[in-house]
Amino acid sequence: GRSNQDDEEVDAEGAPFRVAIVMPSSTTDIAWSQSMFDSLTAVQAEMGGEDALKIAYSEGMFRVTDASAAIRDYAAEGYDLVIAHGAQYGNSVFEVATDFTDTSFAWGTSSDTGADRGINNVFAYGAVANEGGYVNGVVAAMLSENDVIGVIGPVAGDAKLYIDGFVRGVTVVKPDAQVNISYTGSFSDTTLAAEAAHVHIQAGADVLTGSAQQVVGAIGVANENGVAWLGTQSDQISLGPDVVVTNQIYNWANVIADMIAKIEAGELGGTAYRLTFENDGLRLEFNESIEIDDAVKEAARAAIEDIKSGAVDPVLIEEDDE
Amino acid sequence: MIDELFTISTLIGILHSCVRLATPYLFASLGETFGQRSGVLNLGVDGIMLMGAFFGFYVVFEGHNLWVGVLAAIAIGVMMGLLKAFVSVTMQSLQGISGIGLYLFGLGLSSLLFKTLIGSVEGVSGFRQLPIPLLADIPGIGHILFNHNALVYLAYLMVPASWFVINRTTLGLKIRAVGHNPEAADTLGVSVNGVRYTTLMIGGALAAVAGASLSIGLQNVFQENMTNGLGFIAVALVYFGSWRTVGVLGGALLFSLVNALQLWVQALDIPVPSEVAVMMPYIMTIVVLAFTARQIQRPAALARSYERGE
Amino acid sequence: MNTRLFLAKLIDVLLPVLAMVIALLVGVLLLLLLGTDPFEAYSALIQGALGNVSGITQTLTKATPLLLVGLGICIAFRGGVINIGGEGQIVVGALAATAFGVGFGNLPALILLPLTLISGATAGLIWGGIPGLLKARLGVNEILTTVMMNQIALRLMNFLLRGPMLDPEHVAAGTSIPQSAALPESIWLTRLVPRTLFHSGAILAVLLALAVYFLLWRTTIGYRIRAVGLNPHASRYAGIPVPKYVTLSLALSGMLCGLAGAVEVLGVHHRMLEGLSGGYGFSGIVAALFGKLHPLGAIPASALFGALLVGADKMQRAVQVPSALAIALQGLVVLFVVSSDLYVRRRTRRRVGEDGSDGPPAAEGERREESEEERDPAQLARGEGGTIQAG
Amino acid sequence: MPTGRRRIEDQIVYGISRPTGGHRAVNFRLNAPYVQMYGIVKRFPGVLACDHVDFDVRRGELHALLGENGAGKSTLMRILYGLYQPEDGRILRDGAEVTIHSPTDAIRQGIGMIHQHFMLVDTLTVTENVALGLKSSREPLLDLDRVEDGIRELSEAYGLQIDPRAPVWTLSVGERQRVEIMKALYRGAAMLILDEPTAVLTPQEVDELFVTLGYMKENGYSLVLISHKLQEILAISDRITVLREGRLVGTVPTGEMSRQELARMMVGRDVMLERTREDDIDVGDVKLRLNDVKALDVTGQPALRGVSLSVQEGEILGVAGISGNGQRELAEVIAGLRPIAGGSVEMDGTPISDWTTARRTESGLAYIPEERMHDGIVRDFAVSENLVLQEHTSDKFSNGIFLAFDYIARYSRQLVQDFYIKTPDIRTMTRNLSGGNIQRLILARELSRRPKVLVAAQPTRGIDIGAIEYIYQQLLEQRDTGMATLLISEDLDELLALCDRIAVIYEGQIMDTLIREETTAEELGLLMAGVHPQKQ
Ligand SMILES: Nc1ncnc2c1ncn2[C@@H]1O[C@H](COP(=O)(O)OP(=O)(O)OP(=O)(O)O)[C@@H](O)[C@H]1O
Ligand SMILES: Nc1ncnc2c1ncn2[C@@H]1O[C@H](COP(=O)(O)OP(=O)(O)OP(=O)(O)O)[C@@H](O)[C@H]1O
Ligand SMILES: [Mg+2]
Ligand SMILES: [Mg+2]
Repeated sequence: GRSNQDDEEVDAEGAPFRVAIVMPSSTTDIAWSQSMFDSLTAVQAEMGGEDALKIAYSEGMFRVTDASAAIRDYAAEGYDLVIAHGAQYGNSVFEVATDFTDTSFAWGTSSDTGADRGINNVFAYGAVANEGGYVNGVVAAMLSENDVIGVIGPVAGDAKLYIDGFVRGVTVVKPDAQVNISYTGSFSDTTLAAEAAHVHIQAGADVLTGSAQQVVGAIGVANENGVAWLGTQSDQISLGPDVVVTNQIYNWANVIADMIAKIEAGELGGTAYRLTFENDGLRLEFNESIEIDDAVKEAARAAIEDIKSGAVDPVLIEEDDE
Repeated sequence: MIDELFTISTLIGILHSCVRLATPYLFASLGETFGQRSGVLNLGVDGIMLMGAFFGFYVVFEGHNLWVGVLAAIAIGVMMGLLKAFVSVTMQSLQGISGIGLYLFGLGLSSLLFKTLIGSVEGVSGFRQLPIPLLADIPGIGHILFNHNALVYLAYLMVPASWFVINRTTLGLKIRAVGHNPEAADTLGVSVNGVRYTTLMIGGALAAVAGASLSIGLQNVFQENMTNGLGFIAVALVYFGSWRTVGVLGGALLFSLVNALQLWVQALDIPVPSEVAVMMPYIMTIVVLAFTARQIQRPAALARSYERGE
Repeated sequence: MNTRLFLAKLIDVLLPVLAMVIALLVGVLLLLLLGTDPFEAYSALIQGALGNVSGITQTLTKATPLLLVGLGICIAFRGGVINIGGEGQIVVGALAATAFGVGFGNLPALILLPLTLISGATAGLIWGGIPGLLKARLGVNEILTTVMMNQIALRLMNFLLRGPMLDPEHVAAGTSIPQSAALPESIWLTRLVPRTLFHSGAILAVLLALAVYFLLWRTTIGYRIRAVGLNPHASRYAGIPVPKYVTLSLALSGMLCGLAGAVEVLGVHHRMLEGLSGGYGFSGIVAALFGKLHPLGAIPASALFGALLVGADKMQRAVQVPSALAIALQGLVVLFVVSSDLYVRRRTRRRVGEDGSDGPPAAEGERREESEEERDPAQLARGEGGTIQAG
Repeated sequence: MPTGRRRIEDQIVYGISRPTGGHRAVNFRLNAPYVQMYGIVKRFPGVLACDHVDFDVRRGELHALLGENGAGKSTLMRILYGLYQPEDGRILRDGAEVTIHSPTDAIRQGIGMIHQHFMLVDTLTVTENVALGLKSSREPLLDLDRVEDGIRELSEAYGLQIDPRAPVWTLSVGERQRVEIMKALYRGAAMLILDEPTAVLTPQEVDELFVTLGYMKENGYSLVLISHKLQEILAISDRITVLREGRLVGTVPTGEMSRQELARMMVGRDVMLERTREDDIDVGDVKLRLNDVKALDVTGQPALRGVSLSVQEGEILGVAGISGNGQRELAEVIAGLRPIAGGSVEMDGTPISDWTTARRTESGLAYIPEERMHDGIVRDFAVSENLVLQEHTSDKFSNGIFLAFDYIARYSRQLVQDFYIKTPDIRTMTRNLSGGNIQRLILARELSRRPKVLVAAQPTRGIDIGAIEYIYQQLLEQRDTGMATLLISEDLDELLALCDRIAVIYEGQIMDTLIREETTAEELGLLMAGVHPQKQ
């Protein structure tokens, strides 16, 4: 429904809506950055291409100074919405937002819109990754035959939500299943991630998951060893056509569309979005090219419903902290 | 828990990981050894690795044979070596810095080509596990040493091969001489720059294969900056091995062993904070060298560009 | 000095710039590969770096850490050692500065600010001093140690920013964003141009450049550092404690890098966060080279290289090319500039005769530097040095 | 030994015919010029190193090249060996014009060169050094075994004793030089250039070398010998060419020359060759005393086995000995550069064994190291900077933190004047000075401090007689003002000319200490060889 409105509005004004995004890694990291970039292009397609929605992006802005310069530039160039797609950009966003009060900004991975500090042109958005983590956990537990599951994280403390949710999901189904978590100490060390996968497999794991762009290496290994992989953030099925069973996908499309709508309605910020199964921000995709036990699919769907209905809450799990 | 670490199967697992992990370091470090023995420091290894990783991957991605991929990597590696040679031998530039330039160039270009030619992270089926008949069945050792993919074996074959070239061939003699006293070599009609061009091309080729060993050997995927600075470690390992092929082997194995160990420690969730675990390989390398460092025979002319008296 | 020599030296100074231009021309090939209009791209590059206030301030903001690191690199080179550890030293410097600034936030700014800077510098000094000691005492090669110490520093940061130093507010808010609490506003370095990041750290950096120049060419310590860098043996015979000065040059080098980290925190981010450095350690080496490894040369050099980095980013935005292009271009520029050095050396050598016999004493350093170019490789080599017998 | 002879013949055929590739018999016409150089010009920044120099070498001739430091000897020969390209001039071999662009060309023309600073890769073995750059008989593999055989033959034929398998860094200077000669012979050179070969040799080694050169001459080799030692040149050369400041002074048959005449040709004025010294100086109290000093060498082997000696105020104590018998260690222990393994060193009666080098220097110890290019100066420092290398922290030259530039400049100009250091300017890079001048620089630095004790190791090695005369003069003057000097040298004439007493060191021990007037070169020679004259 929303898209039609947008179309009308666009038609009404003619000039395309201009979005700029600044992201830490590459548009093709098959993780955090790519998930947003793909969503943007999806929205663009839905709205009717270039002349409805103009997208400008700066990738590889891992250096915050550069990102902050980019954000400021985009604002100065009069973009309607400037998306700072990284936690570390917080400072910069608010600093620029106070200088460009009639430009709208969005800050990734946070619920802080600065409203309490009298800033009202900043949106905030984040993913409740532990929901998908939980479901993937359930799936993992059901797939695992020798009840050993391996998790490959980037840096301890990062991807915490996803991993905590995952562990939760596993333990709900198989309380005594063993979840081995190992961190590579980096976001992009594909080599170590790959070896971590090997190690997990040799340590008996028959289901693997992991996060950050480094996992490409691990998926390759899972693929070679025919061990199930559960993806997250962005679509990883293409990497492991035979082993990626499920994939939690961040679908920012609605968030973006909604922000656009609000902005055009003159509301420049203040909302904090959270991707959930509930609002279709999180999606669990099954790999169609391999056939998956219906019981598993069923359990996954059930888990999702439970989460939607609030029957289970995968969020609060401070105690079982590694 | 902790006792699991000392079960036979785990130890075998650790060593198996170690042997495999060492692969890229071996290729790259041996390559760098050639260059440094002839007196050229190349800090650009990581850039060359990335180029090798990409071209190896791209060729395979385009549906060609894996070995064609390796050849492609070698080809690009030789070219990168030539570039480095031109800059630091012919143009006699500061070698430490030209290496950084080469690194940036390789890093950027590989990513650029990746974006334009492929566009998204894709998988290929690379070199598969190739258990060596009979040998692989030896209990323990068999799995540790003889149950890897072809490139892993190749990496280890490169150790004696490099040793042989450096110590048993006329080229090797020239390399050692040029690296230690270019003036002397020159007065005997050895082309100092010629030798250095050669070693840099060899080094480039090996570095590129190191990259390929990741993209079509161990991970079967290409991603921007997938080496993640591995090449710099490789250079460091040459110092660790004090310019001897065997020493380099030792360095690569030590570094990989500690890495494998820390991965296992985590995987078996033995109560060691992962923050500490991930630092261990780097700390250990320094510590071990600090305790073993002796009057090493470094190529006296290392990183010094050569020009005749006038 | 006579005008001919002056012109000659002017050309020497301009050669790197020329090389840079040629590199960018080669870069046109890459742009064509991407199907972008090179002219548009490069005008965006220049516009972005120097076209307007925002561009210029961005350039200078970027130049500040580059200059500080570059100065550190100069000292290391003169001392005959290579410091590839800038990256790690920046990080620990930033961490220490933040920890101190936040921890003692209640001190009066007049005391807190200098102490914060000092703690950053000290951390860098230690992080650089360790490789120094290891080299001087145990003959552990500094390339190896500095490379490793970079990795250790990064992992240390990852740990601290997610644990001990994590911003309490974020912990409360449940959004555990890996960044520290903010430093007290009272010690933020003043922004020289409103609505930009350009801060007074730049002035500090320039002053330090002068200081380093004096250190190296006017003080006994600098004299010793250079002597040890050029000939450890003769230095020993002259009674200079070589190991001490090897350690010192790496430590000082690290100190300046650590300071760079502290200044980034105090001037730009006002807190410690991931992605504070991301490559300044290497870019600084390049900047130092552009400046002919001379502290004063490093000033324009870092500005130039800063402009390149900023302009390249702007180009990415303007013509929408992958960030990789910017990196590749940097690589080309470095390769060309480093090569152009040969001609400077040749020209210099041809002038040796005149050089001996002219120029006011004030030109000492400069003259030295000039003739020193031809042997920086030798220094580098010595930097490689296996071991130096202690005492 | 007839077999030996035969081999030599083979060798010569090989030697002379290979360069041209043809199979000429051994019927070379003695006295026919092998190489001729006409109007050679070579310019270096700031110096005209060779200014239209003519030079020729005949077959079977030993032609000596003589001249002050920086006269252009090395340069002229480096041009002939293809290391430098002349700006002008022609080179003929066997009467035919040739162009020599590189050492390879030179080798092809049958020209070999023994460089003043050896061109050896000391991490490699002797055989490897010889094989380097040669085509192997089984490319791409090495054929070291064959090369080794070749070396053994040649060393037998020419009395060049070397172990082909020894790594070069383990060899003595003399042995290294033999390796250099071996390299040339093995490559079938017909002509050999030796740049100051004797500067670094012990008397015994010099004799051995001359024997070898003798053989080679007999067999029709053309030899060029650069040396600063007139008596040597007069002893073995056939003709002498003298250069001065890049210009040819003249070429003369040796027979007609005396040392005096040669000296005049070289320096352009009369040189006092016989140093007479008034002996009525009153030696004061002991300035430097070594008690049973022990020390190890680099390899950890004992190098000094309990050396005791003392030098008094106003005395020059010579230390004679064949190099490698502990002289280097002796000097370094006194200078504080080598840890002392036993015994004690006293200066002015106070033990200084545990003092730093710096402290010793401050309290009046001066040191002229043997390896001056390596240890004495920073090649890439300006002359002025090198002149204050020890003292830059003293309050004369700095206020502790900042260097006193203008004073250093004035001071340096003064020294350059006083010590006749040939340099365009005090800011010139020291590496651009010739060795003789570098030695003057070091001497200026050390003596101008008016030290109480001077340790001088081989102070005149490789220095032209003009400079030597000057250095002797300086040493004696300082002695007269009360400086205690320890003069380590292998040149017996030098010791006998300068010293009050001479201690002979052999295998890290002092064989005996003799009063100059009461000893002879022969006695010293025996002691240096470890023999006690009276005991036989
Ligand atoms: N490569 C060079 N670059 C610059 N100047 C040089 C070079 N080689 C020689 N010279 C200068 O040329 C002059 C002649 O040097 P050369 O080595 O021929 O003297 P020499 O006769 O060998 O002196 P010595 O007796 O000390 O060996 C000297 O002034 C020297 O400083
Ligand atoms: N690359 C160079 N640049 C400048 N001057 C040089 C260079 N090489 C040699 N020289 C000068 O030419 C002179 C001749 O060189 P050589 O190697 O023969 O030293 P030398 O003067 O003979 O020293 P010594 O007398 O101690 O043997 C050197 O003393 C040095 O001053
Ligand atoms: Mg000479
Ligand atoms: Mg000489």
